[in-house]
Amino acid sequence: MLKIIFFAQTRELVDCDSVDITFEAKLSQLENIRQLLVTRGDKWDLALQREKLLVAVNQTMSPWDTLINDGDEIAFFPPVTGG
Amino acid sequence: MLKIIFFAQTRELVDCDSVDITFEAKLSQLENIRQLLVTRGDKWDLALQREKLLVAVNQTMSPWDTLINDGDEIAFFPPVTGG
Amino acid sequence: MINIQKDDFDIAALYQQLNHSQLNPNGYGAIVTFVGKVRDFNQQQHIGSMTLEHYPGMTEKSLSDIVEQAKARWPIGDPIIIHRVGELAPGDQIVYIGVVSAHRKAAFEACEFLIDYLKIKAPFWKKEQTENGTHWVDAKETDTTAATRWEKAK
Amino acid sequence: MINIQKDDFDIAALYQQLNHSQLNPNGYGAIVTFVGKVRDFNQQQHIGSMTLEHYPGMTEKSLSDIVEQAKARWPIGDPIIIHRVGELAPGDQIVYIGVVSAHRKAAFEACEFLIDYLKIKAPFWKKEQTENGTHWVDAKETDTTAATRWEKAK
Repeated sequence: MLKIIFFAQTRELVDCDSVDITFEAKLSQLENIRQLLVTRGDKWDLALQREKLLVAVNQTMSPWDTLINDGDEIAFFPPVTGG
Repeated sequence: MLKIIFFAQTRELVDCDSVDITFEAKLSQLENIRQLLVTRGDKWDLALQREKLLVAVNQTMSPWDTLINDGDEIAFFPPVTGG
Repeated sequence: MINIQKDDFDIAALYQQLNHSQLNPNGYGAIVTFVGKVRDFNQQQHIGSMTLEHYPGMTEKSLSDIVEQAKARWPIGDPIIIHRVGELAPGDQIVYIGVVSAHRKAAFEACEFLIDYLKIKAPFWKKEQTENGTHWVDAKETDTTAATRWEKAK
Repeated sequence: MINIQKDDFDIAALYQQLNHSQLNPNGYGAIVTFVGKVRDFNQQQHIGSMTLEHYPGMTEKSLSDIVEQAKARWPIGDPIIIHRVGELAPGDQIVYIGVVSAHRKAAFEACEFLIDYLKIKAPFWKKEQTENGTHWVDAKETDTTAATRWEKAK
């Protein structure tokens, strides 16, 4: 199982806090997961455009070529604006 | 009249807080004043060596070529160490 | 110490803690603190209030990581980072960063490093309520520039 | 505000004053403060106590001048500088510098500029009482270097 979480604009656009998806070998790359989520609808497609989208794997910001394993927690969110 | 003040090591070496000296035309350069004070004795000579000695004219740190006028307040002291 | 909290913080209590929690309190002659507050204007718009969202767990992890980087780079004691979340009003305190060191240059640099990296690495997001409606705050190019400067300076 | 005083200072009260004495308090999102304290060791010697002497009148004048330079160079509010004189013990606070600005970079730079210039321009002198006797503290080359950096950065 992969736990997918969304924050800020991204969360509001997909209107969803998190989804669990079953891990499969074909999801071993972040980009595959993004493409799977994008098929959920126009809002998902819009929210998950790679431009201005950040991703954290297991709570660490990660590049798009990061390999994914079963059990990982993956979060999508816009550039951060704290401080 | 010129008011001459000493601080920190300089004050301790000459063992004097301040002296008033009569202004004369030949004292119109800082260096002349220093040389006049140096003649007061060995301690004064030691304390007023230009190396590591700073001088303020009317409460502003000033270079040695500053011109002096009657009524000025002149202070001699070592490099500052506050903060 | 790293704390993410809804409540306001007391800079006097944090200063005491920063000074006294160190192994050798009197070895630290320089204390630099940064406080960030909600301004009443941002990009020409009047701010009514602001909501701060974060990613619990990752927030603490990313800040711990930044603190470790700072401690590896400068001879500093244990810093304190407090960041508020939830609803805030103009004038409210948002973030506190306190750093102690034997020398001021290290304290200044480490404190600025911590806030610069927090700004681009820690998962917080601001949403502003203005007279023209509600919107998420855009990330600033200048924040990326500020953090990148530390990479060059290594 | 510039104050030279024998008494200790209360950083919480100064922080309140720094925030509320500005014409537009909520326009300042960044507050940077520096506190310098007496360390218990200096150049391998244990410090028992320290006496701070100054040049009354010139001290205030030189600090006002430094403040004017900082305000001309950075968009900051009115800073606060407090410096103690007289006898101090290890752990005692010596100096406080508080700076507010709309943006953090200006607040950090102006605060560091103020302490760097205070260190080489303001007429204070420290005398340390150590286990090896009493001596005047030597001026540090690094303080001159720190201040010179701001001239280059102009």
